[in-house]
This record gives sequence, C-alpha cells and structure tokens, in this order.
Amino acid sequence: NVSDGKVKIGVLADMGGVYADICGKGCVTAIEMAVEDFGGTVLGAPIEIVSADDQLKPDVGSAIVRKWVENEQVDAVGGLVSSAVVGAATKVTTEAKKIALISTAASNAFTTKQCSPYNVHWTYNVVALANGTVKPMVDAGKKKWFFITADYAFGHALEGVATKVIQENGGEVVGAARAPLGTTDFSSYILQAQSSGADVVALANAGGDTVNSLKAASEFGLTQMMDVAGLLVFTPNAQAMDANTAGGMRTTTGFYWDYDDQTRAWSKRFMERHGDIPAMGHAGAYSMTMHYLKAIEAAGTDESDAVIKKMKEMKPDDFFSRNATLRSDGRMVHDMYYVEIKKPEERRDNNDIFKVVSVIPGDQAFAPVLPECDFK
Amino acid sequence: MSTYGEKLRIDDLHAFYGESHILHGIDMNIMQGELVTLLGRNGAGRSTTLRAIMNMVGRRTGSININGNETINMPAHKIAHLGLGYCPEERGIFSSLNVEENLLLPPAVRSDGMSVEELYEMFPNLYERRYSQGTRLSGGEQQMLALARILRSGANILLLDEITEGLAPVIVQKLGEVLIKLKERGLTILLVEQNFRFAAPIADRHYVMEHGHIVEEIQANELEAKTELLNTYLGV
Amino acid sequence: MSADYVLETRNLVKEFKGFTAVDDVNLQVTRGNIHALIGPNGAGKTTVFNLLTKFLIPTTGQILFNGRDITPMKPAAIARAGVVRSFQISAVFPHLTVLENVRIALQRKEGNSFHFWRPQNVLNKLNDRAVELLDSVGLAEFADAQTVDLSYGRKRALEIATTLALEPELMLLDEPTQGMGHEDVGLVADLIKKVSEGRTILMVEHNLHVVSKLADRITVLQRGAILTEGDYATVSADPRVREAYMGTAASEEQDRANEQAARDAAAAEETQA
Amino acid sequence: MMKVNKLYVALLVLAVVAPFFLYPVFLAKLLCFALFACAFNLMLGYVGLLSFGHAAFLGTGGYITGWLMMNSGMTPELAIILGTVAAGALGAVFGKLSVKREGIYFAMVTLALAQLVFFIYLQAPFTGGEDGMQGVPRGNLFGFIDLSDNMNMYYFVLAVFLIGFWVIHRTIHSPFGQVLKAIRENEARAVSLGYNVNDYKWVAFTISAALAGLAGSTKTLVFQLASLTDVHWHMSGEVVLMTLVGGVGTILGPVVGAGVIVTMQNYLSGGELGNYVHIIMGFIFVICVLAFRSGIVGELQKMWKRNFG
Amino acid sequence: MATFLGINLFGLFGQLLVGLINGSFYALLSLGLAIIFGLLKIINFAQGAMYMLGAFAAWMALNYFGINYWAALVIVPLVVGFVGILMERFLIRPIANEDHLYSLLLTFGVALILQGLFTHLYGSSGMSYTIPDALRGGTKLPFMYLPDYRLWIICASVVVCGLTWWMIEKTKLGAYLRAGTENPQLMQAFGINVPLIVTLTFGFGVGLAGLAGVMAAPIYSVSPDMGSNILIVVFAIVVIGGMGSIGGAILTGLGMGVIEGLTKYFYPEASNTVIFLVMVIVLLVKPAGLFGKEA
Ligand SMILES: Nc1ncnc2c1ncn2[C@@H]1O[C@H](COP(=O)(O)OP(=O)(O)OP(=O)(O)O)[C@@H](O)[C@H]1O
Ligand SMILES: Nc1ncnc2c1ncn2[C@@H]1O[C@H](COP(=O)(O)OP(=O)(O)OP(=O)(O)O)[C@@H](O)[C@H]1O
Ligand SMILES: [Mg+2]
Ligand SMILES: [Mg+2]
Repeated sequence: NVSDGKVKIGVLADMGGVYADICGKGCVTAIEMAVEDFGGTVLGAPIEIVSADDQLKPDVGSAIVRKWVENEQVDAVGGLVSSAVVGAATKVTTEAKKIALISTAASNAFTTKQCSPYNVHWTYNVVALANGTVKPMVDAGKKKWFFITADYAFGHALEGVATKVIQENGGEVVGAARAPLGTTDFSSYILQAQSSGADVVALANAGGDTVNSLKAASEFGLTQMMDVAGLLVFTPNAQAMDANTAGGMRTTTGFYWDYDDQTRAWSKRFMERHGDIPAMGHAGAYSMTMHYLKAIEAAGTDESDAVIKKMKEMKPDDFFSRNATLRSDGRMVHDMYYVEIKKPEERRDNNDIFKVVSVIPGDQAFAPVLPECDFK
Repeated sequence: MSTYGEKLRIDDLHAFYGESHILHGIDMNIMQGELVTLLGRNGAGRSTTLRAIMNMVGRRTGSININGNETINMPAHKIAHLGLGYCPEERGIFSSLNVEENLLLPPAVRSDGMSVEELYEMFPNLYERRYSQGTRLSGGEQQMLALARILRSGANILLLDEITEGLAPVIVQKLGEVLIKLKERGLTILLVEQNFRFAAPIADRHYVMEHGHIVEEIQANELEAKTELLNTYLGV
Repeated sequence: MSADYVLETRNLVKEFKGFTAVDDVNLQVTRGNIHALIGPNGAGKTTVFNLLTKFLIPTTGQILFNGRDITPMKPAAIARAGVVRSFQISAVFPHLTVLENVRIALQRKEGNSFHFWRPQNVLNKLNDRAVELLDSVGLAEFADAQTVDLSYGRKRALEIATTLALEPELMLLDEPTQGMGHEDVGLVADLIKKVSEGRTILMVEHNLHVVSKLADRITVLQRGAILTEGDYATVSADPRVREAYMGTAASEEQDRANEQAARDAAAAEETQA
Repeated sequence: MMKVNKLYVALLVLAVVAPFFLYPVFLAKLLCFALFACAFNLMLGYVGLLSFGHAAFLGTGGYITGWLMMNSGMTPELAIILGTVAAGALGAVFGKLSVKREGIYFAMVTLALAQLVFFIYLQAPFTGGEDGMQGVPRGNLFGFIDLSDNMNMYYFVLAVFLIGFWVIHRTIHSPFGQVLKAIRENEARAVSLGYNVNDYKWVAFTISAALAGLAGSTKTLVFQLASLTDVHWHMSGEVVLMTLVGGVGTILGPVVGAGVIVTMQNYLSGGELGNYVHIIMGFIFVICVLAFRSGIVGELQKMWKRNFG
Repeated sequence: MATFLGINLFGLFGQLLVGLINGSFYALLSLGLAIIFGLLKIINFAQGAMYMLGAFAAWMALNYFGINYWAALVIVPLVVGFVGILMERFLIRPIANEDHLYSLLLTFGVALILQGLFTHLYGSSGMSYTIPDALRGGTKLPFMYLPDYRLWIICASVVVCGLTWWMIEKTKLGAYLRAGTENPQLMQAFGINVPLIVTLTFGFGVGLAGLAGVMAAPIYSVSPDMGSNILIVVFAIVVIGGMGSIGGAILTGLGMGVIEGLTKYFYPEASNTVIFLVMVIVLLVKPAGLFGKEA
C-alpha cells in the first residue's frame, strides 16, 4: 500500500556553503547507504532519493520542499541542516502532511515552539549541547561566563539555553558579544571577553565562526587567561582548528566515529564512500532513515500518519542510537558524549580528534516533552 | 624619384572606423622641411588621415612610410618615436594633470625640442596658469598647450589638426610666425586647416580632399591660378 | 539708464582659487540686438557665459534678466525663464529623429512631461509646429531622419531650431561657427541673422567676419574686464583692441573690410535714396 | 506593429495555458522575477543608470506585504499595494540621494544604500533575521478567492505581472518616456532645454522601485516567505544578469532573461549540479559580456534586422 | 580598571587599536580597488576573489610546496598579479571600449566563478594557516595584549600604501598612468605603450589584493567566501573616500576601521551597518566623497 508506487525521500542540505562538510553531500551518501542496507525496496516498492542544495537560504529550501511535496510526490524530507532553512521547510512539510527527518539542525524549536506531529529531530539539539558542555564546567567551579554568540536565531537559542543551565547551577553570565554570522575578525569580541573578568568564554556559534573565534582567542592570549568552551564543534571544524590552541577544549557531540567497534565499522564504510570521517549529522541521517523505512515496513503503508505513529512506537537501536527512544514530540533521545579535543601529541592521525570524557544519558541531556507538543 | 629627404610617404591608404570606410586610397608624400596643408570640407577625412598616420583609426591598409620605415603594421606607441608629433583636433588636454604636467608629459622623441622657458615665452598665458588643472584652461589656452606640448618633445615631423581653431587673431598671427620658424629649422609639417587665409601664405603645397580621396594637389605658386577650382572644392 | 536692457550684469566677479577670471563686469544687452563678446584667449568670455547660465556660480555680483534678479536661479530654471544657451560642441539627441529633437523642446511647455501614464501620441499635436521650425532652418525634408546621420552644419541648424522652439527671449551662442568650413560658416551666420528677428542674441565668436557681419554691438573683454564697447567700426579701430586681440595682419585686413563695408553702406544708402 | 501585437497575444495565450503543463508555483516565481527584471530594466535600459541596489525594493515589498498578511488580517491585494507603496517610498528616498550621480558612481551609491537596508532588515525584529519571515498566509483575494490554491495563485500573479508590464510599457511610450530618452541621449542638452533632469530620473527610479516592490510583494505571497535573500546584494546582481541575458533596453528582454535564469537555477539547485550554480552563473555573466552584450532578445532583433529589415 | 564617564577606557583603547589594525587591512584592499577604478575606470568586483586567491595561494604554497610565509609574501602577490594580468589581457581588454558597466559585470562573473571553484575544491569550512614563528607572541600593553603579527600588519600596510600613493601621485610614471587612462589613444600617439601600462596597473592593483590575502591568511581562516564578505565594505570605503582618490582610499580605510572598532564597543549590533551609514551621510554632504573631485 504505497502511494504512487514508490517511496521517495528528498535530501535537503547545504551542499556548497559553510555547513556543506557537516551534512551536505555526506548526508546524501549516508541516506543512500541506509536505503541500500535496507535493500532498495520497501513493501515491494522502490525507494528513491532526490537531493537538493538549499544554499543555506530559507527561501530556496522552502521552495524546493514545496516543489517536492506538491509536484514530485516526495514522502519524507531528510538532511535538514541550518535551523533557518529547517524552520521554513518544516512549515511546508507540516502543511502537506509529510515527514521531516531532521538530522543536523541545532535549534530545539522543532520539538518545542514550532513543533509538529510530522517533525522528527534526531541527532542533537542546543539543549543537549548546553547540558552536556556547560553543566560539568559550572559544577567544576567555573562560575562566571562570557558568551561570544552568533547573532542569529541559532546563536541566540544556544546562548539562551546555556544561560539557563549556568544560572540553574549557580553560575552567572557576566556579558555577551553578538557577532554577525560569518564574522572573520573576532578580535574586538575577544577583547571584550578579556576585560569581562569571566572564568569561561563560551562560543555560541558554529562552523567557520567557531574556528575563527578560537583562532583570535589564541592570538590575543585569551586561551592562556581563561577557559574557552565551544558549545557546538563538529568534527570537520575541529579538524580545521589549530591543534595547539584547540587541544584540551571540551564540547558535546551526539556521535563520535571512533567510540566503539560498532561506530568504527559503520564509519569505515562511510569513509570509503565519502572520503572523510562522518560527522554526527551523517550518522544521524543514516540511523533516522533506517528507522523511517523500518516503520513503513511495519506499518504496511507509506501514509505519513501511520508511519510516524510506528516510528514513535518502535525503539531506535543501532550503532548511533544508544538507549534511545523517539518521543511523542518527535525528539529522539539518546546518549550524548562529552568529549575533549585531543592535543597534537595525543593524535594518531588527522582523524583522531576527540577523546570521550563521559557519556551523558539522554534524559539528562534533553529537556522533557512540552504538553502542547505531546502528539500521540 | 629619389627618396632622399622624403620624410613621409603614403601609398593607397584606406582607413576604417568599424564598418565605415573613411579613406579610399590616399597617396601623398612630404619632403623634409616642407609645410603641406590638407584642405577640404567638414568630414572630408582630413583628421582621419592624420589619425591614420598615427594608427589611431579602427583599421588601416596600404602603406605609410615614415623616415624610411614602413609603419602600417607598427603598434601606435612606436610611431611617435620615429619623430612624429601629433596635435589632435580636440586638443586632448588631460584633466588629471596640471598645465605644467601636461606640458612635460609627452616623452622626448628627439633631443632638440624647444625648452619649457622658450614655450612659456611664446605662450605667456600658459606660464601664468601653469599650476591650474589642464582642462580648466580656456578653449584657446588649451589649444596653445596642445601645440606647445609637442614642440617640446622634439618631434621633427608635425601633424597639426586645426591649430588655429578658437584662437584670437593675434595668436593666430604669432602661430604663423612660429610655423615659419620651425620650417626654417628643417621640421616637416603636415597641417590640416580650415582657416585658408592662415595656411595659404606659409604652405609649400596643398592637398585637397573630398570624400576620403585626394582630389587635387596644388603648389604654392599655382594658388593664384587655381583659386576658382579651390573655391568649388571648399565652397568658399 | 533708461534703455531697454534684456540682460544686465552688475559688478559680476568670478574667482577661481585666487585667480580672477571675470573681474567686475557690467554688461548691458539691449533688446533686439545681436551682441558679440570678443576678446583674447582666456579673457573670460566662456566664463561669463557659464555665469549667465548658472553652470558656474558668481563669486559676487548680480545678473538681471528683464530687470529681475536671476542670480540665485538654477540652470534649468534659467532656461525656462527664457535664457537659452547653445553649446560649443554640437548638442543634439543623436538617436532621436530630427523631428523628435525639436519636439522635446516644444514638449516642455506642454506641462505633460511627467505624465508617464499617457500615450506618447499626445505629443503628435506638436508636430506641425516642429515642422514649421525645421522649415525655418531649412531642415523640413530631414524631419524623419536619424539625427546622427546629419552633417555637421545641419546638426548646428537643428540645434538652433531646437533652441528656437523654446522661444527664448535671449539666446546665448558660444562660438557658433567654430570648426566649420566656409560654406557652413556662411550658412550659420545667415541663420543667426534670420532668427535674431524678435529676440536678442549674445554670442562669443572669434571669426571676425561673422562678428562684423552680424553684431550690432560688441563688448571686448580682456583679462576678465571690459576693455571697450561699441559697434564694429569703433571697436576695430581701437588700438588697444588691435594690440590685444586682432593683431596687425588681421587689423590691416580689417581696415580693408571696414572701408569696403563703409562703401557698401554708402552705396546701399544711395540706392535707397 | 501588427507583428508585435501578434507576438504579445501569442505570449499571453502561452501564459494562460502554461500552468496546465508546468508546476504553477514555478511559473509564478518566473513571472515575479520577470516583473522584477522589467522594473530594473526601466532604469538601466531606458534611463541608462545601472542600479546595483534593486534588491532593497524587492525585499521591502516582500517584508511589508508579509508582515501585513501575518499581523493585520488584510486581504492580499491590499497588502500587496501597501508593499508596493512602501518600496516606492524607499525608492523615492534612494533616488533623491543617488540620481545626481552617474554610471559607476550611481551603481555604487545604490549598492551601498541597499546594503544599509540589508543590515536594517537583518537586525529588525519583525523580519525574523536570518530565519526570514516564515509562514506568511496567502489569504483570500478580495476576501473570497482562495489563494492557497496554486492555480488561483498563478492567475493572480499573471494579472499582477500584466499590470506591471503594462505600466512599464506605458511609461516608456509616454511623454515622460520621451524626455527620459532625450536625457539618456544628451543630458547637458536636456538641461539647457529647461528640463530638471534629476527630477525625471528620480520619478523613473521611484516607478522602477515601486514595481520591483510589487514583484517582491507578490513573490512573498507565492512562497509564503520573505527572506534576506531578496535584499542581499547577490539578488541585485542576479537581476542585472537576467536583464543582460535577455537584452538590456528591450521590453521583452528581461522577461526572457528571467525565464532563462530562473529555469536554470531551478534545474541546477534540484540536481547534481547544485554545487556549480555560482560557477555557471559566473560563466554566463562572462560570456554574455564578452560575446552577447545585446542579450537574447537583442541578438534576435539584430538577426531579424539583418535578414528582413 | 580605568574608567571615564562610566566608559572602560582600557577597553576603549583596545578597540581603537584593533580598529586601526582592521583599518590597515581595509586601506590595503581599498587601495587596490581605488587604483584600478581611479586609473582604469574599472570596478573590479573580482578584487575580493583575488584577496581570497591570495590567501589560498599562501596556504597552497605552504602545504603543497613548503614555501613559508615570508617567501609567500613576495611570491603570492606576483602570482595573483599575474592572474590579474591574464584577466585584463584576455577578458577586460576586449571590452575596454564598451561602457564601463560591462567590466563591472564581467568581473562580477569572474568573482562568482573563482568563489564557486574554490568552494568546490576546498569546501567552505576554511583552512587554517599558522602565524609565522618570528611573529608569534605579542606585547603586553597596559590596556591590552597586542599580538606581534597585528603590529606587523599595521606597519607593512602603512608602508605599502604610502609607497604606492607616492608612486602614483608624485612620479612621472604616475603621470603617464593618469593621463593614459584619460585618453589612451593620444598617449599612444605620444609614444607611450598604454596597453602595457594598463595591464601592469591592473596586475599591480590585483597584486595588492593578493598581498592582503597573504597577510590575512594567518589571522582569518582561509575560506572561499572571505573575499565576498569584505568586498562590499571595501567598496563603501572607496565611495566614502571619493572614487578614484588614492589617498582618500587609504585614509578612509584606516578611519573606517577605527569607526567600526568604536561601534563594536558602544553598539555592536550596528557594527556592520555603520560604514554604510557613514557613506550615506558623506554622500549627502559631499556627493563626490571625502577626497573626491566633483565630476
Ligand atoms: N570615430 C569615428 N567613428 C566613425 N566615423 C567617424 C569617426 N570619426 C570620424 N568619422 C567620420 O569620418 C569622416 C571623416 O571625418 P574627419 O574627422 O576625418 O573629417 P575632417 O575632414 O577632419 O572634417 P572636420 O572639419 O569635421 O574635422 C566623417 O564622415 C566622420 O563622420
Ligand atoms: N574652472 C576653472 N578653474 C580655474 N581657472 C579657470 C576655470 N575656468 C576658467 N579658468 C580660467 O579663467 C580664464 C578665462 O577662461 P574662459 O574660458 O572664460 O576664457 P575665454 O575668454 O572663453 O577664452 P577662449 O577664447 O580661449 O575660449 C582662463 O585663464 C582660464 O584658465
Ligand atoms: Mg577634422
Ligand atoms: Mg571660450
């Protein structure tokens, strides 16, 4: 009972912009792997994949998704990286009653403010990052915090969530500098951080912004004066950082390729196809697609309401999803990892980036379901 | 004919601006120390002839021999170094340079050009305004500057396009004297003139142009005899 | 003074960075005259023109047009008031037809120039007047030609027709015959004479033949100041003018011409009598 | 003249039947950009001024209309009119500041002004910043035609486009247009004939801005989204590209150019070549400038003239 | 901490100094742009891409050929300048006689291609380039820690700008350049090889962008979009300074760096806007820009 004789998954990601390495082509590869591993067909119908570049623009992304669901019979949309694009895209999927398989977006809005019965949010979110990274540091006595925040929705959200965590645990925020997205020169903000008298400078930004802000921090001697915490550091970004300055910095991630044999096995296959080690979004995209296809199989139809119901009933369990459940609000809750970036002398090779400090159980990482988002 | 002393020789020169064919096979030659004028109505192609010699037209064919060098395939910037000085119709004063910079601009192509002092003496207006921006000069002053500029470069073949244009009669008179002096120094001059009264007494020969052809060559001593003919060509 | 002046300047001064290009000029142009402004190069003639049409702002002094102070007005406003200038380089709209060139000038008075919602053929009612004007300069047969294709002299004629369309009280002509062959010089001079009927013309001209033929009154400028004024005979007889402007050769020639003119005038009077 | 009319009729018929064969939202997008390019071309092609800041008007129309639809409960046609007026007002301000300059200076001044607007929209809370203004309702046209139906939406956009196109056509062929043409030909002469040329340029700029705003307003309704893309300077560059590809100064050129570029982007961003969008656009720019400066329509006209004219 | 009227003076001094550093970058970039515009009347939209190319070239030189920073400082501007020369020779010269707007569009196209190409080849996360050993470390000032590398940038850029200004405004070569751009045909007729001068000037202007790229590599991440981000700001600076004014570009570059620094301190949200705001104000008061001549 498959509509129009096939199951079609659209992969929307940033293929050429700053997040291209984080999801981009790699997400397409991961989803292809999932489809192949699943056998290429479900309920006897072929599984097709289309992909598109959202260019990090909400208008482009939403237009593509609209075309897919209105004109090209796409059943679910995967990938989904930049929070701005995801926000626009999920408006369209929700209206069309199609499932959004969000792998790499950071915002927690898709299961809170903008929640929808058709949203599935897998890998991580800002709350998990803040809980994972900030709490241990505050507990360790680093009470005064300064933020260098990317001046747009994602950065504000991350700063907001982290601030809450800091305050709840007895710390205080002594200041924040809002840097426009894509700032290349962070020196002014670093100076502000320096004169703030904080214990920790938190980088509430992502991608190139994180790399650049860390670089300026080291240049102006900030790293010697205070701790720097990268709230969101993807493996490709960590690889791009100067190991001398980044080494020792701690952060939180939803997946690390070198965690155990299971992760290594999958990552090796991924690396053979893609060239680079998988970032957390890649693994999440694979895991989520697999779960989606299994749910179709189990539901006996590709009709969205039935599939999403099954997805929430079934327990995700694979190399990525540890101790996992997909909650009624669409949030997938699983173990997160508190990691430290390795110093140069600790590294075997360029892919040896993180060492896992501790595993954070999912219910400590993610916030509980909001009543208004409790879709049964 | 012996080529001794022949400074400029043009054979079958055709010139084009884009699609339009302006010169249709010009032949002329000028000997050292001669002052030759090009006469004709507006649009006859006199300025174009000068521009073609300097390789400033769209395309040209034929032969232009300067001082024994064939220049039809020579890039524009090499031609001046054969000793040519060109004073364009529209004067070509540079607004980004002041008067003195304009005057000093063209590189010397021969060593015996006139000195700046001599030139200032000849054109006192220029001395007075020497730090003024080039294009701020009055029309006539610009004309003086354009001429002075090439006299300084030491060129010994001068191509002068309408140099008396817009000049007060006193200055025109003085210019006539200057040209005669230059001729005495052995310079070769090709003059395009509208002001026949100015050109007639100082020229050795006249070429008359019409529609891109040379239609008549008149020696200075034939001028009286051919006045009628000239009038029909020039519509005087 | 009680004479009827169209244009008057009072103590007009223009300084450029300490250099006085126009120095205390009191110019009076009588209605109906062709008034010529001559003088050596750099005397300030073009600058005076630029001041009159507000392409330059006077340092001090006043400009009166029909007794009204127009010193603070903008260039376009001056043109609308009736002072129209022709340019040294031919000023036409090359890719409009000859007729359209004239019509643009006529259109301004229609008051519909900002009407972007009306079809263009509301302008057709101006065509008759445009053709009339073209006819007056001998261009009627070229009405539909593209202006670029006209010869130099005809472009000048067109420009004058366009200027006439504005029905200027005062026309300012800056070296109208510059760069023209003899034939065209004659043509344009005749044209100026013709259109001077019923209006005033102020012109700058180096061609003394044209000046002698056309000008009712001449002002000679030197170093920014007025050297002398008068009709052609007076001015050309002035030794200062000869020295500063005309030069000896020209002057001799002028003397001959003056005599000739005097004889012609005498002859004309005789025939009239 | 008859031939031209026939061509217009044929194109109109094509536009009416097209949504039965092609995805209507795509067609609506195409028309929005075509209108945008036509508005831009009014300045470049008929006044001779290249504005590098037209995105500001597209974006302003979009944001204002979007905000009204989300917050005021207005009907879409009213919201669009107000969006257009807002863009026109912004254009009037821009115009006052910029029409005094010419050529490259004008381009740079408009670019910088548009950048200012970009950053204001980036910071202003009502635009949603980087996220854009999401979930704009399409509403009911005149209160009763449901625009959430793609077909209805398309025909509404077509009507808007035709109105905009007609305004441009009329402007070009009006007494005002005649003066513009004269100004472009010889500005100094126009001044000496008593025209306040800057006022004419200013009016033209304002009309152009308003129509760009109209395009932006309509586009926001189609996509139910207004975003920074529409105000970014790349958008100002894109509209130049569209106009250039189609043919500067030809009335149909921008429409054709917009068609080509939008189709291309649509195809590329969906397919394997997504990565190459910039590279390909860059090459089109270079090739157009080097070899086809008169654009598709311009080249066709030339060919027509050579063979039949 | 020293305060005055509630303002943290040390912080303020720090911001001023950082502003000056950024300003010297702006100066270098706008200088290249102003030369190319002022002398050749070409709006080089590819200037940002050339800056990016300079940074990438430095990175590639180090990672593929082991060429260190100091050598790159010499070699890269030459290489980038050569790219500029090729671009002028084969792309811009054919349209030299067309409206200048076409060269703007052409270089815009080139910028898109280059940026797209590098994104395709290297992705957009950016590469890191380490500060050369000799310039590591810094000086502790009373109000901030000044990295040696930043100090070097100020000095180097002031020297380069000053020399260039002198060469163009005060030498005969400069006079040839200025005149050659005004009336190339006539300059040729005077016996000067104008096309060569034009090509070399374009190469020089682009080379300056390359130099800025090398200098930027160690402090900013080397990424394909580094040029397009800064380009528009630099354009604004050139407009404020007065298009075509070499000295204006340099001074405005420095000045705008400082103003931006102050804005980051007092009202960070406006730091991206302030330059355009200044531009609008300047254009209202002086349409030709601060140092520009009225057209
Ligand atoms: N750049 C150009 N492009 C196209 N045609 C041109 C160009 N320059 C001149 N012409 C045409 O070439 C012809 C000859 O022009 P030229 O300037 O040589 O005439 P001339 O005899 O010097 O007359 P004038 O008295 O006007 O200076 C004219 O018909 C003119 O229209
Ligand atoms: N913008 C300016 N700045 C500085 N000096 C100027 C400017 N315009 C004109 N001058 C000077 O003022 C004087 C008068 O110039 P003007 O152009 O009025 O002379 P003119 O009488 O028209 O001369 P010509 O007969 O040669 O055209 C000249 O010496 C000129 O150099
Ligand atoms: Mg000529
Ligand atoms: Mg004059």
